[in-house]
Amino acid sequence: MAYLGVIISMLVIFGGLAWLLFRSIKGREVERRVIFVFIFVAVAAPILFPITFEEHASPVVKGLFDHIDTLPPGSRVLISFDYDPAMAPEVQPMANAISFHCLDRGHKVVFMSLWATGQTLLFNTLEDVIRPEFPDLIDGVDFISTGYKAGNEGVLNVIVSDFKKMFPTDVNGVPLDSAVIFDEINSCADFDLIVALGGGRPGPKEWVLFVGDPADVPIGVGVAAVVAPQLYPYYPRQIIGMLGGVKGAAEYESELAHRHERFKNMAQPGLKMMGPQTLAHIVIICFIVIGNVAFFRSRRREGR
Amino acid sequence: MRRTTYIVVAGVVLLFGLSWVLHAVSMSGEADGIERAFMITMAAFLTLAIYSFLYKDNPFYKFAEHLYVGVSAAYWMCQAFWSTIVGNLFPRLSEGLSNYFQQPYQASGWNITYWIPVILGIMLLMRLTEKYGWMSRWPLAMIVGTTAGLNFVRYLRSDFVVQVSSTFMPLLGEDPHRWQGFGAFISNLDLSATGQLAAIVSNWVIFFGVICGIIYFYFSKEHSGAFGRASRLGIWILMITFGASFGYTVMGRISLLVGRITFLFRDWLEIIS
Amino acid sequence: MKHRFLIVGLLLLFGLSSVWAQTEPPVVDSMVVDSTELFPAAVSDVQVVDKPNDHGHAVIVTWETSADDGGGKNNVLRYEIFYSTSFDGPFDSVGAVPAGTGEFRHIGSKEPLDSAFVPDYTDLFYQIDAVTADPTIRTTSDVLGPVQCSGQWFNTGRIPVLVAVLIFGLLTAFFVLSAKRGKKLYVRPIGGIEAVDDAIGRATEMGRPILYVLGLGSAADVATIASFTILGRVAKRVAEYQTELIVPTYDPIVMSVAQEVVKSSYFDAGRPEDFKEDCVHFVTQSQFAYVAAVNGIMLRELPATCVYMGKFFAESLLLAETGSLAGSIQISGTDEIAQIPFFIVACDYTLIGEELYAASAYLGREPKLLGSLKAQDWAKAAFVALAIVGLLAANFEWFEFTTLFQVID
Amino acid sequence: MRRQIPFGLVFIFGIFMVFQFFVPHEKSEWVYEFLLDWIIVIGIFALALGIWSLFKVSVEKIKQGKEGGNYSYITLVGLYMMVAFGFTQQTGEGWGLYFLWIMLCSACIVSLMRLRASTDSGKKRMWALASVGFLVAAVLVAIFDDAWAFFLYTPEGLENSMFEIFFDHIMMPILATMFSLLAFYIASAAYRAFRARNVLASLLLLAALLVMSRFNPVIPGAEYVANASNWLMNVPNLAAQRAIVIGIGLGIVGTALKIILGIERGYMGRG
Repeated sequence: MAYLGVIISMLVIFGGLAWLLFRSIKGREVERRVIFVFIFVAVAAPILFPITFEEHASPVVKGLFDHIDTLPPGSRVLISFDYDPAMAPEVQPMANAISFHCLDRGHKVVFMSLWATGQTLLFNTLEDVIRPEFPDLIDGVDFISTGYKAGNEGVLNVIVSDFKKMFPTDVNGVPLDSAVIFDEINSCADFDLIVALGGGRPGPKEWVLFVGDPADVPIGVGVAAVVAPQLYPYYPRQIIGMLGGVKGAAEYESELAHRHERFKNMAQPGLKMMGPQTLAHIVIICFIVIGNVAFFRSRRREGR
Repeated sequence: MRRTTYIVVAGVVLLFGLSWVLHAVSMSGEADGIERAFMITMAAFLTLAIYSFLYKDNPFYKFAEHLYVGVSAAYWMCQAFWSTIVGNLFPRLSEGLSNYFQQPYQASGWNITYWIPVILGIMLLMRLTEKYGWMSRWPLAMIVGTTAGLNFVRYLRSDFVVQVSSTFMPLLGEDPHRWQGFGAFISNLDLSATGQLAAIVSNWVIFFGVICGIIYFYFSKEHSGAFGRASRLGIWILMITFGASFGYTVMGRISLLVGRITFLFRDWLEIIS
Repeated sequence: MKHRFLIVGLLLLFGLSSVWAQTEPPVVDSMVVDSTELFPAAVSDVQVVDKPNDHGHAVIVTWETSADDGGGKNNVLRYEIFYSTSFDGPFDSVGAVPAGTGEFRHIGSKEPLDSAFVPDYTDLFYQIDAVTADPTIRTTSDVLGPVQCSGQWFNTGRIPVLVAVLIFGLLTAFFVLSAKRGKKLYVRPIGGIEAVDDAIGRATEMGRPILYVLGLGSAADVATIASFTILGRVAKRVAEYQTELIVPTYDPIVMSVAQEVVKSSYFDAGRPEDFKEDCVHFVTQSQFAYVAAVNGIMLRELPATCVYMGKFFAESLLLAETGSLAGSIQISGTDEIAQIPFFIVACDYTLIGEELYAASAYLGREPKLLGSLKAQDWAKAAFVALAIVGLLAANFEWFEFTTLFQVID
Repeated sequence: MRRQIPFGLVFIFGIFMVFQFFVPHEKSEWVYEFLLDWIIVIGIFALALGIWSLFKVSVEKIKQGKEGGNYSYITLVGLYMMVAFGFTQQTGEGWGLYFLWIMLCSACIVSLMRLRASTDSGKKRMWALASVGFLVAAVLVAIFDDAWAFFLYTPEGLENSMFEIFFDHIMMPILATMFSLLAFYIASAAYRAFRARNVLASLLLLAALLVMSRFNPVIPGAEYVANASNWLMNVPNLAAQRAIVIGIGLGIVGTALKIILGIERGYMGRG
């Protein structure tokens, strides 16, 4: 059923575009409302019938993926959720995929947040990924959530040398001293990898400057698309890998689905969101081409 | 014409009612399900009313537009009243007034000066009279003067003095991407931020791009000869970046549409989960 | 005599004890010894000064990093800074900086009730801890101080701006005066400016109104003020041609100013009786509600010409596309960089950034208004010259020049 | 004289702000903060002007009998209802006669509008009577209904569930939908305008195509396209932005200086 929908909508979109191209070769312009219909279909069809495209992880994304994949099981990873609901559509898919990947590889994961709004989103990831996918893992042994702590960069300055000073207990009020996972973790320097998700301030940039550089811990980041160009200069010296926007999330998910059988059957929101994006971009590009064809036709006719 | 209008309106009203009833039935187990069903239907109706503008102007769009204008004007009015007048002004004007509005009085010897903006504000309202209309220019002069002074120094600093110093850059790259001879240069043609090409060529492009762009904005000299060519290059660079930022923005706009269509399909029609 | 014995005795004891200490291994918990060895060297050469060029309530603390930071035992991870209002304490922590840093700016609050309040004209004392990975292992420096902080009456860090203000002011004054004396100032043709007059003529021919949108700026935004001048010009033409003008506004103050401007333009054109105040009206102070209303006006009134001048945000493309649907000639100008691409794509003429201000000066039709344009051009020429010199300076590492332009806060 | 005083004020306030920039002392900062506070307060008063203009224009539309003039009722009733929600709040379990009261007040507003719009005196009298009648009824309902109350002194109204519902289910959907119209318009604008008419248009077109094709799953070398578009956004974009920023900055500085010195007077009208 879903396949039928995909085929029909693809036929409608590309058949229609071909017909419009044919018309424009004859020198006819496309009406504005026709363009609107095409955009609507291109966005709505992938939402109704999940149309996904093959994504190939670019080296920037692969850098982070391979690092997580090659760390020996039992390595300690810190994931920080420094974003708000406005950024969540882009960043949450990354958070879920990276959390899944780390836990699936058997790493010990500590979740935290520097943004008050991040704690709810962090809770969502725990509910969506860990509860259903890893019911055997034990809170405090295999993973732990320390929740949100106010203080922005100040928090980073402290946890770089003493984690428990800033986070004496986990999010449920259990002292970190009694958590097995924290037996060998005193400061950020004890982590094998830190993943900073976000895009505002404090965010990935602060993690690099205040923690990554002084404590010499590898840092991977996941950011909203608008911030990505600003973080490029840090790669690959100060950032081992970066996921930029929905596209970065989708690339990570496709890489994960390639290498980890289990992930294939899970929700892949990043890839799903790329469907409308890719189709709509293709449709707009096609319309630009059609417009130019019509333009050159009419100019030739006038030239005669 | 009139008859078709009536038929369409009746059809939409019928569909609205149908959607309300169906939603109410599906939410019958929950508290205030009927109200929520109405609200979801209303939101969907307004969404579609706005989209109908893409076809052409029509009564539904007009309805949504006029409603939105009225409601939003009132919304800002209420917010402004409660946050600025009650929250900020009254606690400074007088103790009695702030007690009346149950706001903590912010005592200070200079609170008397807060009567000045009140008087200026009333002077602004004098516009409504023919005779004292001239008074409204005083508060205006105060606002314009203050912000002109503010903008004068601030922009001179951030958009001129600071920009001068940030245009100073080494054209042969910085460590670790310093010029290492021609062979090394052509062996690393990576456009990502790490390559030597990117580091060195980028500095050249930025430097000459800025200079040519500024020449384009030069008004008191004819753009001819070498000067004209530089100005031409300047506007080319401007156009390239305008094209690039247009292309870059498409993604964000599509995301917005995805959000609305998801609302229609999931919350209203309930055909996806 | 007695003393000599005492001294010799003490020396002997000291010598013996050191021998004993060398031969006998210590019979104490090895952990403690480890940690004594782990204690990093304290920081040295600490200086505390009032932070210059500020409103007071702030102190700068500088120090030489510990010998064990980046060398020696290399175990310092951060420095923690403490302060107190008395020499004997108690000392409160005011912040920490990562290892390798030799400066901390203690910027306090100026509100006496705030917990971070730092008083002016009061003796303050500071201490710095070099902290290792184990926060219990730390070395405290001597108490530093006293230092007093206070506000200054001149910000020396902003001298480059002051120089720029003076030079720019003098240049403007000079060119305005010479324009007043009748000197002709050349201004290169700007695409959109000529279009304005043609577009008004077109509207008259078609018998359709002109829509003028002032954007979302407030009356204090300079872009809006530039737009008022252009509006004045447009309104005068409109009055002469007896066309209709519609000015929906977003901000009530902008509305009342625009009414005033349009009114005086009608006076200037000698047709005060044609002026209708409601042609300039308020819509709402909500971005998209305003757009919805203006879009509605466009499709209902079908203006022959739409002019968008001022500050615009995401609504730029919504307005311009609807305008082109209504078949209007569109002229736009904004200083909001992010929106320029959309106007360029959707409008017939676009004033890019500074061209808006140039157009405003040009359309004001007063030669002295063009004076500042000339000053702006001189500033641009100066920018190019400085950039070239600065480029050479940066390449030949002549840093005295590059630091000249640093505005310090 | 009347004409000169405002320009004097502009000069004084403008020069003060310029000086203030160079004086970091607490005293100068304090005056600066006061001035900014004042501007906000004056702006609030101006809102009354705006609402009055909105009312006047709405009534004018009805008066002229223009097509679609009747929609003005929706604007003003919507405005009134939202304001009413902002100052009232439920006190008991149910809403009582609240909605009747809202209806009565809306009817009163509509009659007032008709009163202003109608021209002949018989109709005027009729609408005047009607509006007084609705007003009295509304006042009676307000007095005798205990289920809800006015909150003119504390912002309970902002938590009125009707206020929130109007915000969440009327304002927000329309706002988000208006915003999302951009997805359609960006496509139609691209189709219409991205044509290789001349060099400038071609450059615009090519840059946009390059950046957009980073989403292309078909063309090989997607990574190079992504890098190139990042480079475009980082490098030429930076150069162009800086050139524009300097131009705009100088434009603002020049215009601000003209305003302070009283050379630019267009914004003040005349008379």
